[in-house]
Amino acid sequence: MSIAFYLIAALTVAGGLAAVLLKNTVHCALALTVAFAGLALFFLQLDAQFAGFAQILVYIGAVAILVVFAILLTRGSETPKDGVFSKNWFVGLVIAAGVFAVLGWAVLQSGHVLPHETAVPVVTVLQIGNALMGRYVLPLEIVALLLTAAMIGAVIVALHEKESAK
Amino acid sequence: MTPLSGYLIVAALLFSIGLAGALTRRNAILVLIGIELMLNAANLNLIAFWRYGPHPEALTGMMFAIFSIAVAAAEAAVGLGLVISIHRHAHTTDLDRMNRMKG
Amino acid sequence: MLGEGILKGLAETAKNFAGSFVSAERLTTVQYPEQRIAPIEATRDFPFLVYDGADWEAGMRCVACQICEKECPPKCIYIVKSADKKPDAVGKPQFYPSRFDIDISVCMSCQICVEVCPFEAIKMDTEYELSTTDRFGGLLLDRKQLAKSDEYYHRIHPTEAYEVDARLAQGKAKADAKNTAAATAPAVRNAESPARPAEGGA
Amino acid sequence: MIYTMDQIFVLLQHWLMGMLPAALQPIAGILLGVAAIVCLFPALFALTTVFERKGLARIQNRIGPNRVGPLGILQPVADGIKSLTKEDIVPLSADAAVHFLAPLVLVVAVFMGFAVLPMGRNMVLVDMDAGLLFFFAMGASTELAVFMAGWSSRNKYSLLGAMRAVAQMISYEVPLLMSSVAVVMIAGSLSLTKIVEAQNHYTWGLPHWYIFTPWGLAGFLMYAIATTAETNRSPFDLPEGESELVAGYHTEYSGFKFALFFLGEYLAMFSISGLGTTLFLGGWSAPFSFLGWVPSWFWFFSKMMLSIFVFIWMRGTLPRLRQDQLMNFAWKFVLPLTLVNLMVTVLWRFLGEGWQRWVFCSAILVLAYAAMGLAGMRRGHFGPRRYRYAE
Repeated sequence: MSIAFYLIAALTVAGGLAAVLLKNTVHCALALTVAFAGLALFFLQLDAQFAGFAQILVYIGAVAILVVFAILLTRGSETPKDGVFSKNWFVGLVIAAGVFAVLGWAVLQSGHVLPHETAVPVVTVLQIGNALMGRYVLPLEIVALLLTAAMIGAVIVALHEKESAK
Repeated sequence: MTPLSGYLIVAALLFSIGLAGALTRRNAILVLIGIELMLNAANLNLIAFWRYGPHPEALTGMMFAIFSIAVAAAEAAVGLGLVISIHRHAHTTDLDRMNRMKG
Repeated sequence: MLGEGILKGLAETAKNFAGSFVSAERLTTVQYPEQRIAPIEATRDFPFLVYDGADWEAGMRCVACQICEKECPPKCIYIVKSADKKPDAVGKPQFYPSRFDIDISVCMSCQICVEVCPFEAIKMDTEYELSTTDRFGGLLLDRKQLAKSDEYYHRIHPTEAYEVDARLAQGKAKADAKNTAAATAPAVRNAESPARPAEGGA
Repeated sequence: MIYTMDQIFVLLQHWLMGMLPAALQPIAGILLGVAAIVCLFPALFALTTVFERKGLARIQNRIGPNRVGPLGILQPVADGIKSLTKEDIVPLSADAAVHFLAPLVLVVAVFMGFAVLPMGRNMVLVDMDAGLLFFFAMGASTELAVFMAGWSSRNKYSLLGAMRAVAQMISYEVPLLMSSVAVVMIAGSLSLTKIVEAQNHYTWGLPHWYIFTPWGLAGFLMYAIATTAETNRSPFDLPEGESELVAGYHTEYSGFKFALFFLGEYLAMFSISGLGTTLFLGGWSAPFSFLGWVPSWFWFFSKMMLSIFVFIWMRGTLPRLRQDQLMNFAWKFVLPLTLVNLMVTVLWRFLGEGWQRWVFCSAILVLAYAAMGLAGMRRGHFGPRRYRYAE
């Protein structure tokens, strides 16, 4: 548990909290980006360079941008008059707190079986590439198919209705 | 507290924050943001278990995380496409007001 | 072929780039404070007041009729008519502007004042170095700053100035003829009437 | 002697580090490298602005700035003093925090990219195994800064400019990555130092740069197009098209913050030119084997500045595109060609040595280019445009 861990944890949790609590939707999206960046730093701290950079590239470079585009396209940056939280927000909060209690309890209870500091694994991009093209080639193909399907699906869903009616 | 449990606690906290956001916010986009947070918390778990697991050289957890990132990108694209399409149809992104099955 | 136009364009600009180093006549600009291009005859920027003779106050053609003040679209002219009269170029007693200001920060160089002036008193200048350090008073030109001699006008717009001279001479000749006619036959009121059609025809 | 000249900066760093206690040496080494980058590239930026203005002037048969200092070389000093002493205006309705953060995020993200560029033999700040991925991850983060700038200004021109910029950067990021992936496939590494090493061989005194292969040339051209769009340079400078959008996403920025945006734009240009140099032009390797005695950093920087000159040349030549033309060009022309180029790269890898692969690969690329071009021209996407009022 280094100082860096606590700093990154504070940054990530603060970003996550801001992302769900702030009133302005665009601020929420920007806070979400902070949380994503914190997670990328976590990945780097866990010696998963490739995953960390992929996280930045995909989440900050694409997903965050998609979110802000969606917010602006739906005029979501205007704060609604009747509050930003749902009518039954209390139930949601209780469920989330319950989930956290269960998860936290489980982690703390199993503390003694969890491994302590282990040797730093050395993972090169070459190994990841070999794994992707060898053992994980089927999942890779499926993900490729999924992404293509998602792209076509997103285009069709977002196409103007009048055009599709023609 | 072992290093691993620290990461697991943070991941659990993030997951709960995301869940709370997804359950309490009215705006559909913010619900998606909550879901993204939950997915990311799961990724953190995967990477942490890979790092402190018995066989990091097998790359299982890392691969899972990378695939999860790819799937999350697809999910975000389709989810936001749906939100935009619904907004065009119902002129709102407020989930409390989307209470009709019929357009 | 696609991309051909881009290559042609790149070749053209490369030619310009290299050419501007070797041949000075390619350069379209001059080094301003050291080198100046003389303004061409058709240049017009801001109005000035023409005077005849040596004394600007006495020779001022303006009679403070205030037509230009009324016609000016941005209302940058301010005129105060004098209380007394003084003889004009024709010798007829006329009012003169006791104050004539043009705010050249407001002036839009439309030349309408020149077109409406019946006395050929206001003309367009070619002077362009009008920068001052005071943006309020420095750009509000008064009578003295606006007054420029007829010789100056001849120098900057010679062709136009000779036309103006011809018109003025015609007007003066007519006025002289009228004056002499009035002087020779002061008793005969009818003597004026045959002159009328000629005046209208001119 | 040759070795000393080549490694002069590395030796200097080691000498400076040697004066510090051993515990501080690793962090001091990094800090020295960072300081060198943070000083060098803004200085280069200052020089480039005046060279750009002079170059554009020459292209238009003018002389350009020549008043401040000898030949106008001190012009950036005057510009810098002007922008530093200007009033820093924040619009009343702007989102002050985001408005403040946007230029900082942009400049920091752009600076990060330099960390993995090998600027000479042994001259790289961090030799990362996934260096290329890091570079593109940092490049992707700048988009968010642009959005923050445009959105927080609460100005329709800013927002329009930012949306254009983000849409354009996302669209052109795909061909940018695709054309770089071809290099990764041949070099077999994401590490930029390894990519340079892979090109640092000579046959008959000529280098094995990737630009001298069919797929490399095609990849380089598409990389150049994509980088021009990625850095918002003319002819893809719609985000700041001053004829319609005032100044795009930095309309509401003044003084030092505007200077930061300006700096960020040029730094992005440097870093992406440096990456292009590394990927296709052999990085710091000499163009002929007999020129091996010239220091490696000299080659890197001269190649980079040559790329900058081409940027300026294109800016002086080509008119600005329209938004739909820009998007059509990215998705319907550049992207398919990069995909074809990827296939060709695979062929190149597996056809083995010999003249056949040159013929095959070139033929496929030329055919694809001709087919795409002709199809595009027939459908009126490219080619001479006819306007109604001209008929």
